[in-house]
Amino acid sequence: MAATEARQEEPRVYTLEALIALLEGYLFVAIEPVTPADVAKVLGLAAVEVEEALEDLVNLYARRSKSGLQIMRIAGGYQIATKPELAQDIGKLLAAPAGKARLSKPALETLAIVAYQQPVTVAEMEAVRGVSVDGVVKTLLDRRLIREDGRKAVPGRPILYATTPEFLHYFGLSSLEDLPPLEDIAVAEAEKAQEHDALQAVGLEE
Amino acid sequence: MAATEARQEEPRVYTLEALIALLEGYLFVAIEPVTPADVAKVLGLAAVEVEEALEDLVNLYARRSKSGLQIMRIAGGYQIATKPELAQDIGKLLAAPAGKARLSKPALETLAIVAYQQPVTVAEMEAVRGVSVDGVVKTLLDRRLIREDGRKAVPGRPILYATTPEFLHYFGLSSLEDLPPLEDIAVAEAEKAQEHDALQAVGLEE
Amino acid sequence: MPVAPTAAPVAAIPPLTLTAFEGPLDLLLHLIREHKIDIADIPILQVTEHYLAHLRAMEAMNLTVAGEFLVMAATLLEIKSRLLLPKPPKEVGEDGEEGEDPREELVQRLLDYQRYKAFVATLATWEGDRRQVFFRGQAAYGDLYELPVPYGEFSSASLVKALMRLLTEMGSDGTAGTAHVGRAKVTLRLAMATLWRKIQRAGSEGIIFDECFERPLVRFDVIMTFLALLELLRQARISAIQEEMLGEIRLAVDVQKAEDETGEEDSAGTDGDAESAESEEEALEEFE
Repeated sequence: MAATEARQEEPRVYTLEALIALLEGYLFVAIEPVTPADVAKVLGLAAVEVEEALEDLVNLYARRSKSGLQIMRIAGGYQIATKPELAQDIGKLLAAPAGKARLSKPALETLAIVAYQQPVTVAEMEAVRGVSVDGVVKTLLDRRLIREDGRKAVPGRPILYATTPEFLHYFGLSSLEDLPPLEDIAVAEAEKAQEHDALQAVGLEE
Repeated sequence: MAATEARQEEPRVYTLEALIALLEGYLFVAIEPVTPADVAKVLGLAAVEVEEALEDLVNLYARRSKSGLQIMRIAGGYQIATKPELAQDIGKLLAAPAGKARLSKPALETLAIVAYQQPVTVAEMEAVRGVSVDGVVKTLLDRRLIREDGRKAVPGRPILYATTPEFLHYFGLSSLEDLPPLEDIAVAEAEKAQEHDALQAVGLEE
Repeated sequence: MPVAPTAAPVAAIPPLTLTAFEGPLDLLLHLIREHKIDIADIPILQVTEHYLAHLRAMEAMNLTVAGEFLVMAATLLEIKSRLLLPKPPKEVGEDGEEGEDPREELVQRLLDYQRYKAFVATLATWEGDRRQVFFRGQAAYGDLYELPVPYGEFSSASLVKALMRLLTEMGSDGTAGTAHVGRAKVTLRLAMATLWRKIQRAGSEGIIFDECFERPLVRFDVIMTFLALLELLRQARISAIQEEMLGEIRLAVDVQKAEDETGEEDSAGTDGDAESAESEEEALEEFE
């Protein structure tokens, strides 16, 4: 009963300073990205107000050049993370080397197609890749990088797939809008790919 | 092979500044309290050196009066934690429907029994709760809040369970001795909780 | 295109290139780059020869050539033959287009694929960068990174975990797995019917996961019941709910889906048409 009473109490007034401290504490304990909207709802504040405070916090952390922590805008929210330059040492301390178990090339190719064409069916993915994607789709589903997103209104009603918040998080993106226009990449990477191909031909790169 | 080579490399030299940043990052990602000895061993440093850096970090955080975080000495190590004055607001944020992994009521009840009666068998837990605890015990094991602790020398040799260091951490305890005496609780809550009476009854038998 | 069908001998192909291709399009793109070919104007004869030479080399090394590579070979040969045919003066009746280039569709596919392939490099870079930072609690997640299950959302992983749990439970019981000689065999259909009835009887509250399984636990029966559970979930007859991360998984009749469905209201699972009965037998055999 006490819990429901608590919800009915007047929204408290927070100074910017107090709000920032609270957000810092919450970012720390929440083990997932924190969205301004969620915080605003619980505290009875406007989402912009919370967002501004979070941006202040981002800047505050950015100014602490000697700190080991940063605040990232990721997967639609904010999250505290360690700085990249600590990666190797922290990996060692956690006994979890950074960079292992990365996604395979087929998985990345398929994910690229889903990212740009979502929602998309297996047949559509296969049309682009020219090979079966069944196994890869299952792996991506297991790793929660894609999810089912309804069915396409065509004969057979095939399942549609879309990317997840985990996808954004996995690649350190804030939202799908961070994806560059596909055409730009093709041009920029054309030369690189040629180089890569040359290496591949000699077997220097897998 | 690369991994084993890495282990053999010369211990790196850290400036105090770099060490403090690294410790801050590690304290942040490590769920458990960080002990100077463990860090020192991995990094190839002297434990005192690490301890001094950790103390510097404690002071650095203590000077940031506006921050929502502090560094605590807990369970023989160091740990970042939110400041106590934020507890209520953070509790509210964490309890919001959007979050998170809270313990279910049956899980908490069972955990309480284990905490006070350890080592304890499933049959003994069930005697207290009056219902099957199989599922709950499994989830508590999965969550690493309890662990198997040998077998009881009675027919059938049932498995005994005890709490883990994660349990202490989850409840902010430094050691099992920090658990409030069962009798005090029982007296204070005598009218309220019948289950507590049962708990006490079994607790007194031991 | 004055090239003879039996074109000039193709240069020997370095064997190291063979396993590196993700599929026929990848191989084609490689050939196009290797021979500095304009993708918009592919000399089909030449490319087809190179392509087939690669496939032959793969076969020579006793590598299985995946079906997709053969399909592409057929496509290339078809385009080649269409190019060799004298063009009809005008395509009759077909969208009024002038005799279209038979290579057009292939070129479009190659361009599309090339774009995504290029993006893979970007994704890999992002993946690497992101792995340079650590989040709180990440050590506990391990490599299979997973955001916390949203409130009330069911995770299939937890269902599997629950099964593993039950199988482990049986493993710790000496009688498990060996005591089913002479027992009546449970078919998937029977398991579905039993489970369906049990869940229906429980009403809107449903039953918890552990209650699906009859004690004492026998490995075969557990697997059958679990398969039945998955099948009922797949058919959307029931739904699985987990309200808290540590909470029990509850299984209940899926009211919404049941309303959506027309016909077949009662005792579903005991009937079922011949086709599904067949696949059930197959499923059964797999576990014998």
